[in-house]
Amino acid sequence: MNDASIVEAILFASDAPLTPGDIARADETLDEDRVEAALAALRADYDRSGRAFELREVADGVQLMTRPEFAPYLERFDTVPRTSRLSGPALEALAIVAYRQPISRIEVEYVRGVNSTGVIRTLIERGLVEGVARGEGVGRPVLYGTTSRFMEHFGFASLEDLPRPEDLPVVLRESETTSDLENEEA
Amino acid sequence: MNDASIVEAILFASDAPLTPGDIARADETLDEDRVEAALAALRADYDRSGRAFELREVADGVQLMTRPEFAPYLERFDTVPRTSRLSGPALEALAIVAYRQPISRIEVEYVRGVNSTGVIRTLIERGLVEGVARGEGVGRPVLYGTTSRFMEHFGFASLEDLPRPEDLPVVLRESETTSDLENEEA
Amino acid sequence: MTSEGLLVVETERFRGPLDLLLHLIRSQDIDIFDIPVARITRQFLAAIEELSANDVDEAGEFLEMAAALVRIKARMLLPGPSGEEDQDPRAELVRRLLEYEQIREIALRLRTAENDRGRRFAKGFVEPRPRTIAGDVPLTVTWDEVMAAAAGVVAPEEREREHRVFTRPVAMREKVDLIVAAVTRARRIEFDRLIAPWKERVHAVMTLLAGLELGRRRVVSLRQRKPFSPLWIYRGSNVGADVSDMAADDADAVPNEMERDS
Repeated sequence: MNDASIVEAILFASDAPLTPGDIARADETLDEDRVEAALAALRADYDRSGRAFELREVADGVQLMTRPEFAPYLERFDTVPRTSRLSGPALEALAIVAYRQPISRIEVEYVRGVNSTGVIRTLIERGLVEGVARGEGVGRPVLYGTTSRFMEHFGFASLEDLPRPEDLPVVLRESETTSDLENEEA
Repeated sequence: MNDASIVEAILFASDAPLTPGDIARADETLDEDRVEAALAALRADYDRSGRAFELREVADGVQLMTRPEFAPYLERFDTVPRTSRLSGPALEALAIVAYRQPISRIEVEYVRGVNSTGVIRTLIERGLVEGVARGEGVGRPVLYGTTSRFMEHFGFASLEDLPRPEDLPVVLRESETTSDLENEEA
Repeated sequence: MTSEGLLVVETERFRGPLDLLLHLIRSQDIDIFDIPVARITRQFLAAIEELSANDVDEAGEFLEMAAALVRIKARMLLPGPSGEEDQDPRAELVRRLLEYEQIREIALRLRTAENDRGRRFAKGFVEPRPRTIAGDVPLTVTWDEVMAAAAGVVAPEEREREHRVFTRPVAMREKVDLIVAAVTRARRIEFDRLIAPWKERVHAVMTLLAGLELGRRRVVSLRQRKPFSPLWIYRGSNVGADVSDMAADDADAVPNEMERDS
């Protein structure tokens, strides 16, 4: 049984991204370097043999996924699970959490200018955002951050894949006004 | 886009077995005969190139599955844990269960202020926490307590041995909020 | 003025007050670092008049922004109280608008990434395998770590209870009448007493807006000794004036002399 076959079996039996470290747990003889080498061999093999799926780097791991050109065939199949798109407000709140994490609900609301209790609840229910810490101040509010499911949802390999603030028209400031804000809300 | 690739994409992404008739609905150019031919081609291809998966006939059609000889790797992959350490949230939940046992999941969540389903599952899987009783109230929730493994690991002879330093938060010393909480949750 | 009057804004289209403000600024090619506050405030107020009464929560958020705009406008008219005020009163609003604009841009890019990801499908069927309990695994957690986590637990009572403030639409008319009645009864009344019966911020906002407009018409005069000291509303010289037009089009009632700040 060669490394590539074992790695392929593990990838094939998983519906979520796996890191090389995860995959190495499948056999004593494997380590991260050997898994990396096997992944490179599989990637080349899938490309050469024209498989309908490919190896994608997602959420700090790798996952088998169909190539995008098959989407028109798959979209019409009831047995093919689809993930639903996020609403505009949910995307907006998620963008704020992604760039300013860890961040409290009140701060998200200040950036958006609107109540965000509902959209944050939706993001938590969908596993895209979670409480990661407690803030300072009255009641030690829950601070939110993004999950690895967040990266999976957008197909990002790592947080580096997020659009960088310096590529955008204006620069996001650091979250230095937190304490002012809490005074204001108190 | 050849027939075999389209059929492979559909089989890969489908969460249930498909008959050749089902698959043929993917494209106007396909019919059952062409799907059968594509399936035969894929089967031969997987055998020749030594893929870790195969096309298998099941009750309701065909499905892609890992070959049986890889089962030991999958099993080992499942049972070897990712880490021997506990995350911060898991440690917090463990402290709450240890000092407030027997305690329901809802109460743990009330004290932590965040959903705790996942961390409690982790603690159960690690053998540190277990269901020890059923509580009062709707649905008679499972009450959790620490296990003998917990006692052994931390070197306690009995629960009386748990240190209760001065600075232990009050909320971990008493468990009088149970009834209030149940009214509130109802 | 006429061209501004033709600016038709459907508030339902906007995600909130910042979105609406950005639209007003960007659609008129206004320099965001030099916002003509009086003109934008007037347009903003005109736009939110259309807010349906069903969206009361949303209305509250738009009203808060309206009050913030009015405050900025007032601070631009008045000289700084003790000379320490050298910052442009618009600075924080500009910063928020730019930040919000950037978030909107990022959200668009996330949408693109989501669409791309939606064209790729992961393995649909994964063979069920028995989950074995990982109980035999060595654990490297120490009791010190557990105690450190215990020390960080916060009693729920200390935490702020999340509560939602319910607002209902508050008519400007109601607040105009309230103020006029109060200064007819007595020579002066403290602003805080006028808003004391209600908890919702929208009442304070509407009372302030009504007070500012009545002040412009000299029905009342507003006095405050220094910033953050109590605000008093005094009977004005025009206290008997007809104010029945105020409920309908307060948006147009913004005084002309305030144009100078633009």
